[in-house]
Amino acid sequence: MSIKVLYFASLKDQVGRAGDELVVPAPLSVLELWQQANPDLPVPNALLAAINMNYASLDSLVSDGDEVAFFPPVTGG
Amino acid sequence: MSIKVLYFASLKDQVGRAGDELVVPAPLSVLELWQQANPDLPVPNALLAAINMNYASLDSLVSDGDEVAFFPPVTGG
Amino acid sequence: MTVKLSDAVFDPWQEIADHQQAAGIAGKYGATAVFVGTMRDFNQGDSVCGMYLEHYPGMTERQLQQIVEQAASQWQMLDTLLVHRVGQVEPNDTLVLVAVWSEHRGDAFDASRFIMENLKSRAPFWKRETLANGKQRWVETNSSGYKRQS
Amino acid sequence: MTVKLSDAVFDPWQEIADHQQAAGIAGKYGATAVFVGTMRDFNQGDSVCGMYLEHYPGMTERQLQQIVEQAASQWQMLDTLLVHRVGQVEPNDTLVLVAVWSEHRGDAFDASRFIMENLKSRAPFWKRETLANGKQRWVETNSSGYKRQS
Repeated sequence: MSIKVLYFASLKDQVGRAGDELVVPAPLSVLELWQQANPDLPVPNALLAAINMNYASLDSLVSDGDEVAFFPPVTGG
Repeated sequence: MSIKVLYFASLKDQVGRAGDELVVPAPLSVLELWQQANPDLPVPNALLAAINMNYASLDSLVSDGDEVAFFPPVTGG
Repeated sequence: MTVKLSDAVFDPWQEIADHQQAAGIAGKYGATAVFVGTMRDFNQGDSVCGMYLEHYPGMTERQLQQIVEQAASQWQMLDTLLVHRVGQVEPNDTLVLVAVWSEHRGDAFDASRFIMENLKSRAPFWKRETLANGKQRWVETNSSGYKRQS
Repeated sequence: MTVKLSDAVFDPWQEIADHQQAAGIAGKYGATAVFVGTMRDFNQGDSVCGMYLEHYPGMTERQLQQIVEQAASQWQMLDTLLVHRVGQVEPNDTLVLVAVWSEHRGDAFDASRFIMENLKSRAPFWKRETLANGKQRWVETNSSGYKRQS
């Protein structure tokens, strides 16, 4: 299945890119997606994730065509 | 002793005047002052009083030259 | 810190903008919490077409000042503006404005609400409403802003 | 109910005045509670001379919308305005504006604070500060507005 991955803020700096277009086997969790996309990086502390612009836990399963975003704690306002 | 009395809002309507200049014997409480000034009126429910622009209880004693105000619950804001 | 009474219509947003401009705290405040009370055209089931705001000159200003000082002793405030209308008012007129500037939002939120609740329960103002049918009535009591309205 | 992002400087008091003018609720609201967040020139012990506000286009708007709807399900609100700045900002620029118009003050106070706290903890924005020495750093976490700052 085909997944679009986005990175924001300090995470974007750490991974060195704004996103990935991945083709991955199902079933796959958000955490596994991170590990496949960043095999050489540890899972960050306080990693937040969204699937299709809704917050998702790291053990949520991703589906074909999903947009998955990874980001650090938010600091707006 | 000489006391200036003020009435506000619905209390002013009830007593029919904005204030009194009274000469009264000491010692005298705020409540006794009300009763001397308004012998024919019962003590209103929820009567508030101030001595020299500070809130005072009805059993506070008044002093010569004091300005004593009587008013109903406040409704500003 | 400014506390004042106004016997004429005022624009709360303009008052805040002007005060903020003159306050000399640019770059220092991160949080501004504001409450504006406005006259409604409806109260306790009746249409209201006007209102008279009576106050106790001297005591009213003193009480407002004390309330703001009490807030300042409990929360960090860089500046405060409190304006209360007096005299004859019409629906949609601003009745009261409280603005608090602080470094952090917790202080601004808490202090502005404290000032409003204390003003409502302690500051000597009294409202006399004129109803659509021409009758006048004194508003008898203020409700608490911490409890839900039924 | 209006939720919007702004990539340019805006005057919060003018935004509120304009929105209120157009809202068509004159005479209906008795209470307006407002919070304005402003960029300080100092944070965590350092002088700050600029900041970049990153967001997640699409998700940010959706989260803000959901937060306001959640507030509307808990408190009576006649209207709401929420504006958040994005992009490059300077000290003293407005970062966020939340305004709630209600009949009674308890609703306006509670709803505006709920919206701000949820925005701070849930809306996808990230701040990167530029310090006076030219260094850049990401702000790592927002504090709770319900706890006292040390």
